[in-house]
Order: sequence, then structure tokens, then C-alpha cells
Amino acid sequence: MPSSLALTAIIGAPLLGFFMTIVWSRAAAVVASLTSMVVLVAAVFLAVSVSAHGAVLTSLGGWDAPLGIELAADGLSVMFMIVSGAIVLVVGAYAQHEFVHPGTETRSGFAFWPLMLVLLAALNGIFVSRDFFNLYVCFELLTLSAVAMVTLNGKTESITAALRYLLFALLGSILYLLGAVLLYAQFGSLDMGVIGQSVSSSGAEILAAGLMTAGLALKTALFPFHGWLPPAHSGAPPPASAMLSSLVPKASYFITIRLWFDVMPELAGNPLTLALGGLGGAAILYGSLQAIVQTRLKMVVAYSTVAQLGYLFIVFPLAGGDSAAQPWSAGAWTGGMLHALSHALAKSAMFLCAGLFIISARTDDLEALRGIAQTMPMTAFAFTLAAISLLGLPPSGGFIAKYLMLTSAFASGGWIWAFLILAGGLLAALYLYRPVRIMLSLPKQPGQPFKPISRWWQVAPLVLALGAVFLGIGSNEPYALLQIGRPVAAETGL
Amino acid sequence: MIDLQVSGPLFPLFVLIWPLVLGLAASLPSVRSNAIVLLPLAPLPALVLAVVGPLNIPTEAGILLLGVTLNLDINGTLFLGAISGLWCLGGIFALGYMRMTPNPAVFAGFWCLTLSGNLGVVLSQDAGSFYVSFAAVSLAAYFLVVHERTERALYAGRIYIFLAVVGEALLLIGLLIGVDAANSMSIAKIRVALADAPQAGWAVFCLIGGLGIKAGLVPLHVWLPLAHPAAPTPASAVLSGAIVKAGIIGFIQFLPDGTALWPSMLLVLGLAGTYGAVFLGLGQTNPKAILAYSTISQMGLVIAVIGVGHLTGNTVAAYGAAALYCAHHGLAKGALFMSVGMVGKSGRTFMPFVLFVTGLMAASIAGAPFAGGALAKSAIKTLFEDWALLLVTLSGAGTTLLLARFLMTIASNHGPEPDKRPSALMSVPWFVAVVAALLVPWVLVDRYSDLSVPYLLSTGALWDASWPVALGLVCFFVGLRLLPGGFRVAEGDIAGPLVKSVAAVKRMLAAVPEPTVPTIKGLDHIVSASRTQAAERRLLQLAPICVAALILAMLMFANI
Amino acid sequence: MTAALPFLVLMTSLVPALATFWLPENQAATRNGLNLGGAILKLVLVAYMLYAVGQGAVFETRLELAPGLFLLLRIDALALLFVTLSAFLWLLTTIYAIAYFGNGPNLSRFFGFFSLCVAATTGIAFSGTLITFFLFYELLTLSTWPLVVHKQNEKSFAAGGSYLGFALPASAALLVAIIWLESVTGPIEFAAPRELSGLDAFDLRLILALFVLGLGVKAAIVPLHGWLPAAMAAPAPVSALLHAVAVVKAGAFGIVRIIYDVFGIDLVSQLGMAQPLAILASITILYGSLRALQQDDIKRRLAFSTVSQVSYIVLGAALAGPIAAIGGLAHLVHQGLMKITLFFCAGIFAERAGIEKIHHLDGVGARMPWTAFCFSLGAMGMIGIPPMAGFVSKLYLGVGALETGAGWVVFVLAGSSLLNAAYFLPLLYRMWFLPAREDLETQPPSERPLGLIVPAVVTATAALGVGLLAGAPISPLGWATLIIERDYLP
Amino acid sequence: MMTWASGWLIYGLTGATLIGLGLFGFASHTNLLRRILAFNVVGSGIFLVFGATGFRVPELGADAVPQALIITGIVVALSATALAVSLITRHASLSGSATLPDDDREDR
Amino acid sequence: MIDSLFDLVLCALIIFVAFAAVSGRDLFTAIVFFIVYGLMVAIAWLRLEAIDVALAEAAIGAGLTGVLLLGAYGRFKNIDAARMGSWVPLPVLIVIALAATGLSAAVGVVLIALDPNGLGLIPAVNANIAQSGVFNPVTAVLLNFRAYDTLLESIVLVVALVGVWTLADNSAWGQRVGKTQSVRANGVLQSFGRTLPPIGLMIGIYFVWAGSSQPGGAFQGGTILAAVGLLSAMAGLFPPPRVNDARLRLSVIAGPILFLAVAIAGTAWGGMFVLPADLAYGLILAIEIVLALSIAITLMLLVLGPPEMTETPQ
Repeated sequence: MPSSLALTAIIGAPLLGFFMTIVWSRAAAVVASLTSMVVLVAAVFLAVSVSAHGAVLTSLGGWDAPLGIELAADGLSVMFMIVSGAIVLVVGAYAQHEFVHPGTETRSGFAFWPLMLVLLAALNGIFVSRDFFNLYVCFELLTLSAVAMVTLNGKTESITAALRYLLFALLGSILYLLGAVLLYAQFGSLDMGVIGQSVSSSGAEILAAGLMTAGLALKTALFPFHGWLPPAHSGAPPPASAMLSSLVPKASYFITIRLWFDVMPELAGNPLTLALGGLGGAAILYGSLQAIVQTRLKMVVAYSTVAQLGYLFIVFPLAGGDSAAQPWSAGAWTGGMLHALSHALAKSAMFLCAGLFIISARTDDLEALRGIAQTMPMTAFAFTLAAISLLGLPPSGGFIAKYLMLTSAFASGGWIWAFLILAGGLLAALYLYRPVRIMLSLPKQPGQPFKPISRWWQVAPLVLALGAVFLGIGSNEPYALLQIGRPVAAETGL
Repeated sequence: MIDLQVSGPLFPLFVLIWPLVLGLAASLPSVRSNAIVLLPLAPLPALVLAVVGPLNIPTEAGILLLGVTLNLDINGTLFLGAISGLWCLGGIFALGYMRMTPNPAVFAGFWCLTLSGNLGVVLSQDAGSFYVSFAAVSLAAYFLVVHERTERALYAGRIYIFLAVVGEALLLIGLLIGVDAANSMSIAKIRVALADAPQAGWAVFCLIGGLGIKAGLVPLHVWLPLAHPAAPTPASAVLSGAIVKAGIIGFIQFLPDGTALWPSMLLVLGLAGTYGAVFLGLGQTNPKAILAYSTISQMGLVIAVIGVGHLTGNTVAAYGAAALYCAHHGLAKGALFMSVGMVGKSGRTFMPFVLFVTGLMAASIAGAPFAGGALAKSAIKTLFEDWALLLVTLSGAGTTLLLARFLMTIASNHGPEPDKRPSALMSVPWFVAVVAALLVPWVLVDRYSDLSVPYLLSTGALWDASWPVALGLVCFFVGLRLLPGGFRVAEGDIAGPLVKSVAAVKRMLAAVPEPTVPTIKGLDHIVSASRTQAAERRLLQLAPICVAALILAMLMFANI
Repeated sequence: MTAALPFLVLMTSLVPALATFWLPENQAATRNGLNLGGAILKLVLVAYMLYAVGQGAVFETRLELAPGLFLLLRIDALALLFVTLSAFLWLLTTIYAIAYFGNGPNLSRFFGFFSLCVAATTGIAFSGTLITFFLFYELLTLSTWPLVVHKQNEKSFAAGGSYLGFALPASAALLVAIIWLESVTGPIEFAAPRELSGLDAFDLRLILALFVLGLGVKAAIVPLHGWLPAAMAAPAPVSALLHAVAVVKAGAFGIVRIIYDVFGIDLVSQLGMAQPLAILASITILYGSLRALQQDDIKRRLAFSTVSQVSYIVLGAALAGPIAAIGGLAHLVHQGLMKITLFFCAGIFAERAGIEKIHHLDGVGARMPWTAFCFSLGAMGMIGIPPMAGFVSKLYLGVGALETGAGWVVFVLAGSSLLNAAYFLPLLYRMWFLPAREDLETQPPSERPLGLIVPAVVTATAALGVGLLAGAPISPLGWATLIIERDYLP
Repeated sequence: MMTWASGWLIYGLTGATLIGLGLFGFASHTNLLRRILAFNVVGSGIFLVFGATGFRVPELGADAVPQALIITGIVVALSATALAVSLITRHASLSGSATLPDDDREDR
Repeated sequence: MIDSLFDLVLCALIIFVAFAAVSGRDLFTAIVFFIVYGLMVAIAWLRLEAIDVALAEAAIGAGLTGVLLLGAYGRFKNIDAARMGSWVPLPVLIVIALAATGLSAAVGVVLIALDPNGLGLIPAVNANIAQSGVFNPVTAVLLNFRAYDTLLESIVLVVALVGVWTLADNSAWGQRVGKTQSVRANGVLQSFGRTLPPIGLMIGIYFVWAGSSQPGGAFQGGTILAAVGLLSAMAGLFPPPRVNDARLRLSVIAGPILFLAVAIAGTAWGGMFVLPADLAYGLILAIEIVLALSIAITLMLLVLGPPEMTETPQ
């Protein structure tokens, strides 16, 4: 009972917060902090409960599936909820400096907080939902709040970016919806569990799965559908970018994983997994190359997201299809999930760093940031730590993730995946080295062109970056937690 | 307690350490300016050891280096005595000769270090300490060569150090192979093992090269005629009289019994040196250079002796004879170098005496009867037969010729003040060296050869000793008549081309590029940011197509 | 106590590192106290361990990072060899660095990363599993970079870029090698070598090659050495760290570990990989020396000298024979002592007299006698002039090579000695025999503070001492013999 | 027995056609407003398919669940459309263009 | 037969109108066709016995969406014809057409292959409707069986509103929403605005109330109320509210918040969203009414758009 209460709180609290911030915008920041704290506590509570008693399942309104909607929290969703709760909490703390204006209410000062909270609610809703149509509604909630966040700074480029983002996302939603409709037509149910038990490889299922995958890939910005991501993520205000880049694509990815590993693993043939893995690999290479040639910090970080999201799809050939029943499947799957989590932490840290740099230097042109580490050593350090995690260097979470995936790649003889994983790491070194180097360089003019930033403000990105690192050092617990509710019973261990 | 692992008499160890202690003492501020005083003291323990030292009781010190073993055998005693004696005399001579020299402490320090190495070469019975000693004597001597810091001295020093290092390297190879073959550091075992080890050929070749450089083996001799003139006279004396012998000692220590190609090679190269050096020496104008070539010539003879000893299988006799010959040559050549110093400090009135004594010494080296040199020469001649015997005998003529040229050169080199006489500190050691050179072989000849004094005083022996000298004198005067101006050979003959070729190789190497990390600047052109970004953003139009393709792929390939 | 000892030793460096980061720049006394205290404490612990391990003890600390992924710290004789060197040199380098930087900027950062580097090196030495090794190896890579770019000018960043440019692909290669191997054999512990029969010979060769590639960058094996000469842009204490205390040693040490504890000498020989590796090391030895010959910059020359010298260690391992291995391991220490002396001195020259190029050295011997003397000792050791330590290593390597039938190696060694002489002797010649520059004449440079010169004197003396007393059981040679005879000979 | 004349199938197939038509419109126009219009066509096509499949057995009447979901879908689509239209208007007033910059070839 | 023929003709017409809306020559034509299309689809829904959907489609799909599009079209007057956009290049067009056709065909094939006797959740709904508290099965699903969806859906509307408001100028914050209309006195709009609202109000309230037992409900009713509000506002009956008006905001979220509160209160009865059978009818009706009001206001505000700086109306 308490765990289903926690499940309630995890969605209910941010929704409540959403309403409160709309009517009581003066206290929005406090409300947001309290709300995300509640969410985090609830998520941790759920984690404890899940690791003690296994996955938590609850039917809303007392109506069991297929008539009603069921929510479930297993290890995977709990981990995602903890990380998103933590990120939102930190981002909220950070944003107090940017979106709280004393005196009269301002546009962005009003809009940011409800959007942030409803984004969190939508994320959590996605992480626990077992109903395909409910997921559609959650996705719309997520998309609309995310798009609105992109427009917060009101610049023309941001509006354009938001518009493009919206178009891609709407197309993705609608394809997903068509898939869900076809599933209902076939099974008379939208519940993952009900559908998963009666998968029969009919045409409707294949078409539905394909449509949903395509729609989700559009939302996840899988190469070549990533065109919307860099302008949107670099155009949004940094706290928004932090959430958009680290969490929002993960939601659609999360459902892709659910779809192919929980609901219809039987349908995941090798051509599909290869296609997804191949697109992931292409994303790694292409995103990294683009990141290398960017001249703005936020664009570098945004293209880095394109590349890093590619890793997530390499999980499919390593753990899905024919590999699903193999012993290395567990490692690859867990590695992929850990990567998603550590990327979330590292990427949000990076965007917050970028935000502080922008406030200090009034631009994120790489060249203009020369020597900024002298003014903001803590932020530069946080950026570097986050970079280390993105590169997959030990002892960060990124390393453990890549280590697990590489181990699987070698065990399965998937040389090409191993190559892509490594190449991505090296390319990441190339594109992240440049900003780090520029930050640490001595400024060209001896004068102090940077506005000093309060130390407390700089703590926010550092906390997230340290989180990414500690996800690696303390990966024992997350690893164990992720295994709970994992459908395929393959061996655990590295 | 730490086990020092020392056994046997400690005195030989003291012999080696004492000069080092003195050398370090030279760097003390209070001693620094009078450091030359230390020079004669340094070899005294060695001299004592040579005279009274027990034979064949090894000293072992396990923790030093790779385990030091010292020993003195019968040949070693002779070498030790001659070498330490000469160093002692040279040291006293230096007291007189180098009173006002700059940097006396540096000179004294390295003098002592060189000495210690020189003595170590004699005493060492293990490859490690031999190598250490050999390196000490080779490399520290560099500082004696360049002491005067003139262009010429520095040039000579460069050539010297180059060859010395090459010699070290070659010696190292030889030692490595030897140690491996013997599975021991002991020189005796190495010598035995090298007789039939697989890579013995390489080892012996490298040993001959490395040691031969020190011994002035042709064609590795080029450093001698450069270094000797450049060094201060006492240093030249020990260089030529004592240091050069380190190579010979090495030959005696390391060369295995065997009938391979190399004994013949030694014989041929030795004799080639004997005669070639005479020819090259005659082309010199600097008296010290002439003496240097003479040393090359004499050492050639010794090397030939060693070669022939191995050829005939009679190494014991050959080594004894070689030791005797070296002992005499060391003292005599030392005396001759001191003569050069004496001449510089002598006025016209004192010159005849100097010249007379010098001539006596030259005659001794040439092997004139009654002189110690004749005995030494007789001792080595017993080993040769046929044409080789003739060549060895005839070499006396060559030596006479060369040393006559030397005498002629120094005769006009006296100092400007007519009545000037060198100090006693110079003339006494000089005189002692002369006397020792003349007498020592008489005392020792029966211990180091089969010859006896009465035989040596027989007319046959006297005639054998006399005619090459006479022939040499005749040749000298004929030559003077025919070629009054003489001819010129550059000091160090082939050193010049050697230097140039090394420089050329260095230039060639500089042209090879160095690997670096490739830069990524070109990438901007490959991945044109603006164009590709525009394209990727427009992909919205293609999205349905891609979706359709994805679904098609699934339809075709799904696990139905 | 014994189970925690490896961890404690690691902490003696790690705690000062992490604490130093947070110290304000002006807390010099605290900072110095922390670092020196850590270093001294570490030396004490090392001394105890030397005694205990000499008696045959083995210490282990085991932590689980992720399921099946152990952080295993294990002190055996080989580990201790490396740790002793790095602990000893850490103390000296810290003293030197304190004197070198004086009141310079960013010192908390510097000493923090410096100690972190040493901690990483300790970790590398103590690593009991491949993954532990990799973790610390990467930590070393990362913590070194801020030191290389410490001056934060274009040149340092170029050097830092070059360093990462070489090191990160190498990490990738190393990771591939480890994971590939472990994907077949399961986690590998050094102390309990795995049966590698699950892999065919070709794969094993490839894996070994990847290991060499991965470790070869730090060990500066040609052609992976490009970063090392560039890194001379860093301050002298960093060079000391790179060349002697930590970085290049870590690579060489890793290769030794891989050959001895992962593959085993016999397997390496059977695979036919020993000889190619020995050839590679030999090429590096000669190439580095030839390059050094052409450098006009003192530190660059020294850097290329390191390229050459470190491969002696690799060569020792690659020759796959006990004596050569002893020589290689002893050289690990010998080279460290000699090279750090040289870099200390080069730093003093540069800092106190502005001498960076070789032709500036003219006549410096008389004006800075202590420095010049130490430099000369170090250089002679490098050449292999007995009784300096370098000679001992060479002798063992040569004999070891002959023992394993690789006679050609002795020519490499001899050639290298010659080349070493060729590039070091001119320096000594200039210092001692040529007349000094005018400004040196008029304003004789100081060798003070003592913190600069004393470490150099200590290391130079040590380099002489370990050669002179090579036969002693606790000399590097004696210890190396103990390692090989006790742990690796049947 | 299924016949071509089955009412639900006619509407289902109409919905399928509308989906294709809408997608075509969505992808083939560069004018943003037309894209949104096409998006709504796709949406209603999908709803039609959904509703039609819920009416396969006319004797039992229409399935209430699809109906409810369609209503939800319509509202969600309206929300999206409203935001999109506002964005398009704002974009048009800021940039003077009814298309996205990279799509608008005349723009460059 | 005649039924089928009617269906066929209707479908043909729908497709034709949709085609005209998608590919109509100019934007205005396209929008007009789209509105027509919406109305025809509503008829199709009637044929599928989905009266609730038909109402929603007519009110929201055709009506409000059409208004939104027309409003935007009005803002496009200042844009050059050259920048109004065009078709993508012909080759791409052909490929897109092929892909779209393929997709349609695939969906068609799947539909044909479906089990023609698929019942969906009809039995489940019928079995549980008694406990739902209402008699209209669609309302039962919306507000009881799948109330969670509906709650989220109502929040989606609010989020869209926040998003729309976000597009205001910074300086316009705190102003009245929308571009203030200047209405011709005694014009058509004004007379419409005076006569229609009372009627609309009646219809809207009826829809909401009827929703529990007959077709109709919060969304449909809310839409009609929104139309009433819009018309009144456009007619100048009352000034558009200010964006930071607390009452306005409260009224926007009142419905969702009540919904959420009831949902959370459900935990007291056994779990989130649980409605005890005896209270269900009353709760649902309360939610419907408040929600309809909130939806009406939200929809109206969505159509009005973000606040813009304009001079106060004369």
C-alpha cells in the first residue's frame, strides 16, 4: 500500500505543484523545490520497496487492465525516476537564480516553473505507465511542455527551433498513436501486460510495432531524425536544455526499450535490431563529427547528445533479437540503461555549466570563453568531470556502461559495435577536449571580461557531474536494482 | 647486521680505494690549490702491494658492484709494479712540472680516478669490476688529455672520448657474451667459456676491438698521436706508459685459448702497427706525437706477441714476455715523455746531459745491447719463428729510426735561458724512471722468460741486439741525406675523415620526420556545419519515407 | 591491518590529493605539510612493507565496484619495487616542486593533481586485476593532463592535446584488449593467471598487440612516443613526474605485468610475440637516442633519452628470460633515479639561469657546480658508464638477451650506449670545458633554495649508490632478483 | 463473414487513406500552417480507423473505449494545434516567413 | 444496400474534401475545405454510432481548429507570397507520395486482416458500467475507467495554454490576452455576439449535464461554452482578461485540480482514482461541471492567443 502511495505521489505531486505554480507564481521556486524533493523521496522509497519486494503494480481506480490503466514500477523505471527527480531538483535549485525575479511577475519567470513540474510529471508518468494510450497522452504532455520551454527566451531562433521540434514530435506522436490504435484493434487492449501475453506476429502487430518504433525514434532524435535536437536544445534556456537533453529523449527511448524487451521481444528480428543499432552507430559517428566542428558550446553539447543517444540503440543488437537469450544480453541491456542514466546526469551538468558560462561571458561562443576557468574554476571542473563521464573514462558511470556494453560486444563477437562504442568515446574526446582547453587557457587580454558567479550557484552542475561519476563508483546498487523486473532471465554478472 | 660479504685480504681493495679517497680529498677547499701534492701519494699502496703483496689470494666483496673479486698473479704483479711505479714517478714529476697549472684539483682528482681505474684493470678478476675500472681509466683520462683546455686539447679530447666510448661499448658486448657463456662474472671462467661458446667469435672480435682501442691497435690508434701531445707531460707519460697497457692486460685476461682466425689477425695487425706507426711517426714534427707513434709501434709488437702466443699455444710464455716488455716499455716511454718536459725546462748547458740520458732510453727501447730493452726484446723474440722472427728483429731498426727522429726533434727544443735547469722534482723521477727501465728487466728476466742473464750476455745475443739498431741508425742518416726536410703526416692520420663522416650521418638523421597526433582542422571542410545542418533539419520531409522503409524492413524480415 | 595496508598506502597519496584541491591558494604551509606528510608516511609504510614482503608476506585489499568487478589492491614484490621508487621520488619531487614554484599561481591545483598522479601510480602498482589496473591507468592519464597544461599557454595545451591524443586511443586499445580477453576467460587476477586456451593463437597475438599498443603510449614505444617530447613544455617537476615517478613507468610496468602475470613468459614466447616486441623495444632504444642527438633543447633531448631508456624495461620483459627481466626491472628504478636527477638539474638550469638550449650550457659547470655535477652523474649513468646504475641494467639485459638466444640485442645495447654518450657528453663538455656566457659571468646564478638542489643531489647519489652497491640484497637489482626468483621462476 | 461492404471497413479504409493523404500533406508542404492542417487530417484519419475498428459488430453498438480515447485524442490534438498555431504566428511575425528557414529555399 | 451506398458516397466525399484541404491551391481554400472536412467526418461518426465523438469532432476538430487556423491565416496577410512556402521538389514529392500510399495500403491490409468479430472492450464496459456511477458508457470510460487519461488530457490543455502564453513579448506580460479586436458597432458580429451567447450557454450546459447518461460531456460542452465566450469577447461584451489575473488562472486550473483532488482522495477509498459506487455519480457530475468551465475558459484563451501590446479599444 505505501508503495502504491509513492507511485501516486510520484505523478500527483508534480501535477499538484504544476497547479500551484500557476496560481501562486511568486512562490513557484519553493514549490518546485519541495515538489521535486517529494518526488525524489518517493522514488527512493519506491527503489527500496522494489529492491525488497520486487516490482510494484497498481490499477488506477481499481479497474484492472484491460479496462483500466495500470501503473507499474520496476527497477528500470525506479532508476529513471530517481535520476530525473534528482536532475529536476538540482536544475530547479539552479534556476532559482535565473527564473526568479523579485517584484512583478515576468513571462519566463512565470512559465518556467509549471513547465518544469509538468515535465517531471510527464516523465514519471511515462516511466510507470503500462498503457499504450496513456503513454500517448503523457508524451503529448511531455512534448508540449518541452516545446514551450524551448521558446522561453523568446528569440527568433528559439521559436524556429521550437517549431521544428514540435513538428517532429507531433509526427512522432501521431505515428505512435496509429501503432497504439492498431494494437487495440488487434488485441482489444492497450495494456502492455495483456498485449505481451498474446503476441502472435500478425501483420497488425508488426505494423504497429514499426509505427511506434518510428514515432519513438523521431522523438528520441535517433539519426537521421535528429535535426530538430541541436537547435532546440541549444536554443532553450540552459536549465531547460539540461532537462530537455538529459531526460526528454530518454522517455521515448524508455518506451522503445519496454516495447521491444518487455512487450514483444518475439518480434525483434535481427534485421530490426541491426537497423536500430546501425542508426545508433551512424548517430554516434555523425553526431560526434558535427560536435567537433561546432563553434558554440551549447551546440557542441547538443550534438554530443545526438551522438550519445546513438549508444542507446546499440543495446538492441547486443541484447535484443537473437542475442536476447544469450548470457551477454543482461550486461548489454544494463550497460545501455546505465549509459542513459549517466548521460542524463552528465549532460544536464554540461548544460548548466554552459548556462553559467553564458551568464558570465554573455555568449557561448567557444572562443569568447577563453580563460573562463580562472573566474569559475568550479564550473570548469564540473564540465570536465561531466566530459569524463561522457568519454566513458573510469571511474565514471559512463565507463561502467561502456564497459558492460563492450563486454557484451566482445562476448557476442559484435566487433562493429565494439568499434562504434570505442570510436564514439574517442570522438567525444575530440569534441570535448576543445571546450575544456579553451576554458582553461589563459585569457587573451589580461583584463577580466567575465562576470563573477556566486559559488553556490556553481555547485549545481558540480553536483550533477559528481553524480555521473559516482554512478560509476557505486554502480553495484543501480546494477542490482536494474535487474528487478527485467523480463529476460539471462545470467547477471559481467 | 648487513653482511658485507667481504673475504680475503682487504689491502687490494684499499689499493683501489685510496686513490679515490685522495681524489675526493682534492676537492676539499683547503686542499684544492695544492692538490698536485697528492699525486705521488696515490699509487703508493699499489707499489707496496706489487712489491710485497701475496700472490693468488683473491679478495671478494659481494655487495660492491656485482660482486668484486680482486687478485694478483705473477704477470699482474709486474704490471702493477710498473704501472704504479710510473704513476708515482709521473706524480712526482708533475709536482715540479705543473706547479702553476690552473685547476689543479680537477687534474688531481681525475688523475687519481684514472689511476684507480688503471690499477683496477690489473687487479680485477671479475667482469664487472674490470669493466668499471676500464671505464674509469678510459674516461677519466679524458680530463688529463684536455687539461690545458686549448683548441687542440679539446679536439684531441673529442676524438679520444669518441674512441673511448666506442671501446667501452665494444668491450661491453664482449663482456656480455662472455658472462653469458660462462654464466659467471669471473674472468677466468669467461676466458674458458669463450673458447667454445657459440657467439665467441663476436665476443672476441668485440673484445679485441674494445681493448685494442686502448692498446693502440691499428687502425684504432688514432687517438694516441692526438692525445699525447695535447696532454700535460706527466699525463702523457702515464697515458703512454701505463694507461695504454690496460688494453694489453685486457687481452691477457680475456682472450681464450683457441686457434681461430683471430690470433693470426692479432699477429698481422700487430706487425702492421709496428711498421706502419714508424712510417707515420716519421712524418710528425711534434716530439710527443712521435713518441705516441712509437708507442703504437711498440704495442703492435706486444699484440703480435700475444697473437703468436695463441698461435703456438704457448700463452704462458707469451704473456710473461709481454708483461716484461710492457713493464720496460712503460718505464722507458714514461721517461722519454718526461724528457720532453725536461727539455722544455732546460737551458743550453743542461741539454747534453738530458739528450744523453734520453738517447740511452731510446736505445733501450730499440733494444740496444746491455739495455733493459734488449732483454725484453730477446724475451719476446723466443716466441717467433721464420719470417715473423725476422720482422720482429727488424722492427728494432724501425724503432731506432723513429726515436732518432725524436731525438733530433727535441734537440733544438731547449728553453731560452741557457743556464736553466729543471727542478729536482722533475729530474729525479725522470732519472729514476730511466734507471728502472734499464735495470728492471735484468732483475726479472728469468722470472718472466726462459732466458737467463748469462745467455743474454753472450755474443750471439749481443749481436742479435746490436745489428737492428745499427741498421736503424744507418737508415736514419741516409734518410736525412735523402730527404732533409722529411715529410709530413697529420697528427692522428685518419681522425679528420672520421669526424667528417660522423657529422654527415648526423645530418642525414635530422632529416627524418617525427610522428605527431593528426590535427583535426581539416574536418571543418569535410563536415561543413551549415550545409549538413540545413539538410538534417529538412529531413522532416523524409521522415515518412524512412518510417515506411523501416516498417517494410520489419515486414520482410520479422520473425514471423 | 594487513588487509587494509594497500588501501592505506593508497590513501597516503589520495587523501592529500583530495584535500589539497580544496585548500585556498595562500595556505602554502598547510599544503606543503599535507603533501610532505603524506609522502613521508608513505615512505615509512613502504619501508615496513619492504621488510614484510621480503619475508614473503603478501597484502590484499578487495572492494567490489559492480557485480563481478573487483577493485583488488595487492602488494607483491613487483608492486613494491615500483611503489618504492615512486614513493621515494614523490617525496623528493614534492620538496623540489615546493622550492621550484615558490609562490606561483594555481599551486593547490598543481599539488592536488600531482598527488593524485602518485596515488594513481600506486594504484597501478598495487593492481591485482586487469580492470583495477585499467581504472588507475586511466586515472593517471586524466590526472596528468592538468599537470602537463599547468602553464596554460598555447604550447602546454598543444602538449596536453598531444598527450591525450595519444593516450586516449591507447586507452581504447587497452580496454578492448582487456575486455576481449576477459570476455573469454572471465575476470583476470594477476596472482592467479588464467588458462588462456579458450582463445586461439591469432586472437591471443592480437590481444597482446593491443595491450602493447595501449601501454606502449605511456611507455613511449616508437611510434607512440610523440607526446613525450612535446610534454616537456610542462614545468620541471611535471617532467620529473612524467619521466621518472609515474607515467612512462606505468606503461612499462604494465607491459611487464601483462607479459609476466597475464600471459606468462612461456606463452608469449610460444606465440612468437617476444621477439617482435624485443625488436620494437630495440628500435625504440636506438630511435630515441638518434632523435635525442638532434635536439637543441635540453629538456627535449632528455625526453627522447627517456623514450630510449624506458624501452630497456620493455626489452627486459620482452626477452622472456630471468636475467633480462631482472635487468629490466632494475632499470625501472635505475632509470627513474637517473632521469629525475637530470630533470631536476634541467629545471634548475632553466629556472635559475634561464638555460634551456644546449648551447646555453657553456661554462655553467663552474657557476653552478652542484647542479652541473649532479647532471653529469645522471648523464653518465644514462650512458651506462660504470659504476653508475645504468651499467648494471645494461649488463643484465645483455646477458639475459644472450641467455635467451637474442644475441643481437647486445649490439643494440652497445649502440645505444654509444648514442647516449654522443648526446650526453657534448652537454657535459659544454658545461665543464667551454667558456661561460657573459651574463653568467657577471651574475653568477644561484642554486638556491636548498629545496632545489638537495633533491638532485640525493637522487644523483642514489643513482651512484644503487650501482655501486648493486650486489646488496635490498638494492634495486637485488630486489628485482628476488622478484624474479621467488615469484616467477618455477 | 467479412464483406467489402461492411460499414466499419469502409470507414476504416477511408481512415487509412486519410492517414496517407495527411502524411503526404505534412511532408510535402513547406508552409507551416498547411503542415498543421495536414497533421490534423492524419489525426482524424487515425481516429476514424480507431472508431471503425470499435464498430466491427454493429449489433453490440460502438465500443465505448475507443470513443472515449478518440475524444481525448481530439482534445490533445487541439492543444497541440493551438500551441503550433501560436508558434507559427509568432514565428511569422518575427521572421516574416510562413516556413522554416531551412525549408524555405527562397530564403537563402 | 442503400446504407452502404451512403457510406461509400460519404467516404468518397470525405476523401475528396480532405484531398482538397491538403492540396488546395491557396491556404484559405485549404482551411475552408478543412472545416468542411471536419463536419463531414462528424457525420461519419454519427454513422459509426459514436455521437459523443461526432459532437467533439464537430465542435473541436472542425470548429475550434478551424477558428485557430483562420485566425493564424489572418496574421499571414503581411507575408510575401514568395515566403508563403511551396511544395517540396518533385522527386521528393513522388517519393513521399509513394511512401504515404504504402503506409495507407499497409494500414488497409491490416484492417482487412483483422478479426471481423473483434469486440474490443465492449463486454468489459458493459459488465462494469453499473459500478461506474453513470449510464453513458463513454462518460464512464472517460471519467471513471480511464479517468487518469482524462485528467492528463485536461492538463495537456493547460500546458498548451502556458505554452501559448510563453510566446508573448516580455513587455506584453500582464496585458490582456489576444489581439484586441475593434468591432464595428452594430455590425454582424456584434449582433451575433448579442444574440447567440445565451443560446450557446444553454446548449453547453445541457451537454455537460447530459453527458452522464446521454451523449455529451465536459469537453463538448466546454467547447460550446468556449465558443460562446469567444463570441462575446469578440463582440466586445467583455474585455479579454489579463494574463496575470489570479481569478483567471484559478478558473483555468479549477477543473483539473478538482479532478486531481478527487483522484487523490480516492486513495482513501482504496487507491488513486477510486470512486466509491454510491458517490460516483455525484463526484463525476461535479468534476464534469467544473471541468467544463475550466475547459471552456482554457479553450477560449487558446484561441485568443498570447497577450499582445495593443492600445486600449476606443
